[in-house]
Amino acid sequence: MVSSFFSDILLHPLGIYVLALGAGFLIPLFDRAHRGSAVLVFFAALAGMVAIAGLNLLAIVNGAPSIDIETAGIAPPFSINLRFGLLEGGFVLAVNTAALLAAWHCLPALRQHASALLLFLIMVMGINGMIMTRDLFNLFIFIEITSIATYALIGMERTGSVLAAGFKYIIATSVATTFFLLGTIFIYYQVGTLNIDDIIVHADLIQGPIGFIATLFVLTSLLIELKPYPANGWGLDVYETAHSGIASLISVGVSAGVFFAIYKVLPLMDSYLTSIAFIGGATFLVSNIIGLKQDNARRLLGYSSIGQMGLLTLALALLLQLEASSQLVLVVGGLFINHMLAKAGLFWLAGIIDRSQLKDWCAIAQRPGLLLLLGIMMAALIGLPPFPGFWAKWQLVMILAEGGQYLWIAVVLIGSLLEAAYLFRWFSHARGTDNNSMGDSSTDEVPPQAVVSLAQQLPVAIATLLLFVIGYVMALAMNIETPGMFLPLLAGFALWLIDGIRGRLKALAMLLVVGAGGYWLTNDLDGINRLFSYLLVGGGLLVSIAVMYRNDDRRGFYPLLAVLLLSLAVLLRAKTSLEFFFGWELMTLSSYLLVTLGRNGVKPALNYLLFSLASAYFILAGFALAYAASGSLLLSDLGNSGDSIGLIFSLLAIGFVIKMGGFGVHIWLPGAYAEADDDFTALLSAVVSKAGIFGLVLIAANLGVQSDIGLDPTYVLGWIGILTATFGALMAVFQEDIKRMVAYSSMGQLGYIVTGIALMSHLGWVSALYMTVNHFLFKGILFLSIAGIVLRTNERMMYKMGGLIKNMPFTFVFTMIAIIAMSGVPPLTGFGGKWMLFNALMDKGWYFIAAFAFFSSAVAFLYMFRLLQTVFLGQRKLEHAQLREAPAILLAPQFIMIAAIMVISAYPRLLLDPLSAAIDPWISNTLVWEGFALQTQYGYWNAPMIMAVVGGVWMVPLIILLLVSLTMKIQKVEQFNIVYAAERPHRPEDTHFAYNFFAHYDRAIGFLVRPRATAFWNAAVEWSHTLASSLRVFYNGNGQTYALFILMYFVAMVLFNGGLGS
Amino acid sequence: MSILADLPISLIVLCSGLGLVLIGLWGMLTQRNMIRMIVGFSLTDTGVHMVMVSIGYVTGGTAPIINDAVPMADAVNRVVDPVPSALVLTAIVIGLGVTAVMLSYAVRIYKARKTLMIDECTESKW
Amino acid sequence: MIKRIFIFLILALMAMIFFNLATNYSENTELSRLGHYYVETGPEELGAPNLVTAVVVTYRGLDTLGEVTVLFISAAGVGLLLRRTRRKDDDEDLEQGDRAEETAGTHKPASEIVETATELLLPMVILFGIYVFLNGHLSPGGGFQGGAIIASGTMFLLLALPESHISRLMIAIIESLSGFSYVIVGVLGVIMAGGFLDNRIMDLGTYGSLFSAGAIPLIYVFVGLKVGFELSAVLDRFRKEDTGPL
Amino acid sequence: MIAEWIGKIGNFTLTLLIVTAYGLFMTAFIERIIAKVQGRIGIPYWQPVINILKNFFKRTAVSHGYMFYLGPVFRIAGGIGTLAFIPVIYGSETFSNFSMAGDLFLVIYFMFFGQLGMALGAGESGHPYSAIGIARGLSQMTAYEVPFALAVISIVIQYDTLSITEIVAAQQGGWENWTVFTNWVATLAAMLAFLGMTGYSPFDIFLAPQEIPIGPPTEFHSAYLSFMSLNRALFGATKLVLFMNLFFGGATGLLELMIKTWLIYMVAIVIGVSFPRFRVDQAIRFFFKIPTLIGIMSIVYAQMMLTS
Repeated sequence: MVSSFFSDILLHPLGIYVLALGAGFLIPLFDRAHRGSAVLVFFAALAGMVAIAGLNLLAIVNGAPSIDIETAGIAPPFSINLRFGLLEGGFVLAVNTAALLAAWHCLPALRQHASALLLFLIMVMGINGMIMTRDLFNLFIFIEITSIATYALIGMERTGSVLAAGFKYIIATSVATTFFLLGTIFIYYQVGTLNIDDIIVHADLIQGPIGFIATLFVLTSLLIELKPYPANGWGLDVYETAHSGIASLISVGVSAGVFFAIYKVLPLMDSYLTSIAFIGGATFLVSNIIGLKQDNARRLLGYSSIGQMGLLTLALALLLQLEASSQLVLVVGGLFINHMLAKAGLFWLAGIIDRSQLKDWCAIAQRPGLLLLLGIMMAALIGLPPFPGFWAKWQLVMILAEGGQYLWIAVVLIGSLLEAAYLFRWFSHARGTDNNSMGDSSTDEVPPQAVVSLAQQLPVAIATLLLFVIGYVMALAMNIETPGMFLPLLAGFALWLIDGIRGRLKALAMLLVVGAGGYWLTNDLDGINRLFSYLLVGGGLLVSIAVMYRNDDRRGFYPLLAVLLLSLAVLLRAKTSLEFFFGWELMTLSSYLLVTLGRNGVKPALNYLLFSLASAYFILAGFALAYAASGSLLLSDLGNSGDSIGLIFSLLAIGFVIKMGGFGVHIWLPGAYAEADDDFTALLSAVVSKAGIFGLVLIAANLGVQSDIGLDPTYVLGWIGILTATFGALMAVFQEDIKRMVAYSSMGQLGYIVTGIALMSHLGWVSALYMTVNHFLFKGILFLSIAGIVLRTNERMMYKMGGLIKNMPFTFVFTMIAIIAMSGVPPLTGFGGKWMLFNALMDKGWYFIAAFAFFSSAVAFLYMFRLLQTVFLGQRKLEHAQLREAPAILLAPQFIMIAAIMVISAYPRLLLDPLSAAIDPWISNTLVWEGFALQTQYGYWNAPMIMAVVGGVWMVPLIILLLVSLTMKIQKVEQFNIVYAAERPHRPEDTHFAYNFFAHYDRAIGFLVRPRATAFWNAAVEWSHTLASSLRVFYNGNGQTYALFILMYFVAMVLFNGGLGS
Repeated sequence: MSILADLPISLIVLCSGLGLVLIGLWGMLTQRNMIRMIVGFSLTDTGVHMVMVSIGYVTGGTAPIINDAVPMADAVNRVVDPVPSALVLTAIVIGLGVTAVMLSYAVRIYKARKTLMIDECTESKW
Repeated sequence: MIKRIFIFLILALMAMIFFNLATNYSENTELSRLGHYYVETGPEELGAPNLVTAVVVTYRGLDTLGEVTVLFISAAGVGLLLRRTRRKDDDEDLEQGDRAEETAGTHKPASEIVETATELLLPMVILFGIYVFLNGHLSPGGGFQGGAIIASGTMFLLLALPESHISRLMIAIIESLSGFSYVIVGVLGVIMAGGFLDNRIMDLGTYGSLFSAGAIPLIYVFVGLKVGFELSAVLDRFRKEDTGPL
Repeated sequence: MIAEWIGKIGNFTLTLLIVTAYGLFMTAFIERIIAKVQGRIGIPYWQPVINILKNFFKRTAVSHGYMFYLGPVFRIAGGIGTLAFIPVIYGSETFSNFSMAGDLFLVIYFMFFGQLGMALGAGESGHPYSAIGIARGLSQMTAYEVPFALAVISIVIQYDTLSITEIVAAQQGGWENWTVFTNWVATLAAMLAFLGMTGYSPFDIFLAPQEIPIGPPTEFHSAYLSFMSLNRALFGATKLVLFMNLFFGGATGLLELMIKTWLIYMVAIVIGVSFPRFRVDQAIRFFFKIPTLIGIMSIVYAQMMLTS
């Protein structure tokens, strides 16, 4: 008896109701006896509801049939029945878990009043009922139970604004449910039953105008409950004002219930799927646009919530339309659980931090734990790996592509990008706009920091944990190679655990972890991937040695760096486009966070992230099209994409080019490079940018060459590359900030590589890869040198330096060699790249591109000279007289790279042979060697001989001069001893010609580089804000207007779907 | 009047119900006073209840109570549909619950801001 | 003004939709499938002559449990909203408002006729309420109706004797216990009969007698009590806007 | 192997001496022409040699640092190296230098070598005028590079090779085969670029030879200056040889070499004495207009008319 009581009642899904109602009814009594006991009963009931849902779901997952709960001992349709199947179970478990956490979160408020406790409990039960019931009218009851409990809980804090918002909410939802009731009764009128399954069976009875209107009423009122644009102002007000715990439950719980209700009645709505998708899509897009202009954190979450529900609706409708309901669990379930945990977590965070304006969120700038939680939630929300949203979005886009729904793909991706924009703008505020990690100005006031206890963070932390766990489970379901793909995260986590120890020790640990992990991930690669693994992982490690030059705390830096470097390894290891994209996004996220760690890195990092995400979405779209065309996720199958190959190539190429800072979409680059930590800039430029090149090579290899179709996009790509090179160089010329200058230079140099790849010829690719290696070497050296300079001078403006050759001779020599290697002046490595590129261009007949290449490499001399002149040469500032050479740990990697430059300069064959071999699988070798001389159709290049001749002609005058010097009296003179009209300059500033160095050049052709791209993107931002303003005029705060919109929705739905006729 | 008399009784109830719904909606949308809006809601709600009742009507039927007046054997042809009646009962109670909560909101709003005008409660917007 | 026109326009469109509903409506000439089943088998199956009650309590028992819950939570919600501000840290305006209300003076006493009538009628009203819910399975009426009648008695009382004291404790205990008992009866249905809220846990008894139709009268007693006291509590809270503990 | 190298070095040294001497002669020659135009007598022909020797053997020197010291070395290495990669006389093993190491592209890029090193040396002197001069020179260089590059591309299209020797070979067999006649558009563009390259008026503001202490060599003196003067002569002659090879059929003998280069040089000199000086931004804009347009036309011309 007792055991059957447990198994039949309590552990049965029915037990959820029994527990909730029993406890709910008794809580007032317990409360009278003892407040604590009521709280205990409350939690016991909630926990029980979680446990019941969990155990039953587990059983179903393990193969048990779904549970049908019949009431009254009479079979449906004559009685009400409930169902607990896989989807129901998932939703119920998720909702109850979230509710349990939310209850913990708002316990301080709830425990004030026993009625709040019972209302909360019954609200959760109501949501459970909405999910499980199979009866249309019973659904109405559960909706109302949930609604009334919600109304009461909203008003729990009785301030004026909450009450006003709550009243609007009541008016709106009660109008909607009224129509639901009308629809229900008319459906009953036609079908004669209320059981949903039974109605579906007899759906043919629903006909004529009555059937049409009744169905639309039911559907529209449910949709209204999901707060579609523009009939959703009431929801936003509540999200903004209600207690965060309640708002979170409305956002994730109530919405989940309504959403599931829609899912249940959808079989009746086949002909309206397009409308539903449209409503969902419009809501998703518009709320994310409006979110851009929102400054209130809670209201922002409201927009995000509404947007996410729109996305869910869109996904549901489209999946059913495309008859992909087998993917519902993965896509809709994944999106839902992701939204639920992340959004609830954000609401809770907003509650415990309690700052309404976004700009006040700098109150957690010094709270790394909270920042981490905030960042994770946001990353999850916009669908970054490894969270469930990532997998779900991927799968959704794939299915949409298969179904040819390109417009919807665009909507999903654009909406996600917008959402990322405002969420991470928020994160930027929280991160604090200005963090002096160098510790140079301690006078900056730290805003008062939020005080948050661990207990308050607990629900958020659990939600985070669940996000990871579910993400991992979904990864398993998607057949991702585990644990390999998750290694970056594991490594990051491990390093995060030891983040408390001393700086250099952490750095060492990081290097070891990355070394071991990188080896493990990449040691079985071959071909071009292996080559890139040397560059990305090996090179990354080499440059990373330099991070040890700082011994300060650098919270979060090392774990993130490990994630970044290992995610590059993951990228190389990827066999499928999904794995590639996984690694790509992981790289994006970790590098974004690393940039925010820089001195003023937060704002540029946001730009960086947004452009990176845009790039990622182009890539995603490209992969999706490829999947649709070839039916395979394997990267090696990219080429089997038939007719759409040109489009796929274009999309992917756009994605990679954005990531490399291509012409017009480069504006993120200088800021991110300049403001990132100095050693990390070296990694960004020398290593991370190569990921884009790898991607480009990958698609060029798999798409461009394997297929016989001529690819016009490559010609465009060639031009993009060379224009990037030209304008990168031109813009670098006019920079005063040393890091910005070299950043633009980096952009320009990558442009050549893009052009090289675009050539689609063996020589072009060899030149591109050769330049890639070279770029790694010289940019690594340059940025590490700069790190040393900035470390010593604490200055980034070049005109404030000068004469540092005396203090930092090694740095100067390294920089000079790097610059010669970059410039393309023989005999160093740069020449080989340019020579091969030029030959390949001539071979291909791209003459004007070749002319541009000439011009841009000439322009490059300007900034290269300026770098050396204004920093190292000229007059030294008086305050710099005592500076020391850069730390040895910074110089060591530079020295290794210098050595590599020298070796490759003399014997390029050492590098070219493996490069050529790696390309062989796609394009057969066209390199002709005569001894050490490389022959092409046009010319020849004998590197060792050039090296010898140049060495000779350089050594001879040197020796002569040295000999002459022996006979001369060489007088070493002081700094100011110059021919200066027989005067001695007073200050170095007077005679150090550095500021606005190329003013005349600016006068001549400066008009070419006026920041048009920046202006364009600013205008785009401006425009989107204007759009947001005009889209949100509907939210005038008046409850009656909101109610009017709801009525309009009904009318519009009827008119849109067929009008009043028939 | 003869036209009305010819109409089925349930249709008249139905139309009145729908009319009531519209009147109630008009009240909710145009009356700025919250109490009046609540009255509007009640009207709408009642209108829906009338519609529900009318749907359950079967021509010539009587109350579905099977006793001496309505013998069991013939019941099927003589009673109205019990289901809408049951539903409307539930719906009434729910409407009552909602109205009660709405009214207590109105009371609280008046206390907090000394006004009942809905268009003066617009501080949350955009 | 423009807004009004707009509202009018929308409502006109809505009216056209409704018109469409009405013109296409034709009165039922026979019972719906569901209704047919209930009328045909209901009396035998559940033993309740009043088929509406049979539907309400058993066939759609879950609805009714929900309905009771709705009433319960709206009472709780009203209590939560109208609770007296006790803590100093609540909104300043709120507190002043409350005080103003308290000092607004006492209610005008009701006339003697009302007072006397109340004293005379109140017991009868309550008795009638009890009659209605006890006979819910036999005749028109039931738990809700009976509860509402009892509550109207309370209304009487409050109108006539505004200062009269209604025991919160009693309300709470009866409310809670009757609700809990309802759930227990429902659960017993699973254990002893066909399913949750099955009324056949008790003997169906003689068709048409008071103690018949299984657990329906029992359930209606709980529902009646619960509804009556809950509605009374709601009324009471609107009177004083103060609940103290629930 | 070693003998072969010694032979090559020997041959190259010979070429180097001849070209240097010729360059010095030309330097004096232009000074004299300018003087004649301005109504002066001018310097004797050996004056440049005397200047170099005088400076070379000065007893004292001032150094501003190691890069200052290395600057002239880079500079002259750039001059010598450029010559080393150009075959001077067609068909002569003796005068082919090290042109087997690289092609036209190598030469063009190696021309920067000396400029860069020089610029660095001048920079370390700490004199603002040096830096200004270099900034101007580099800017102007980017401008005349454009028509020059376009012209070079045009002739590469025309001859389908980057090898200077083969370009010269293709122009053999009569004056009508010279590039200047077969591809006059490219030659025109290149000659306009040549004006900027030589650094004579009107494109001489970065050197500003008339003003006293302006330009990159401001702080250089003694042996440093002699290296630089030597290079100026050598480098100027080297560029003439390059242009002769590319556009004027090359030379099969020393005499032909001298006549042709002399004539090419005269173009620069005649224009130089006839026009006043451009400001540097004017000069840059000038090169980006007509010469660039001609350069573009030369490519179109080569593509349409000169390829089958």
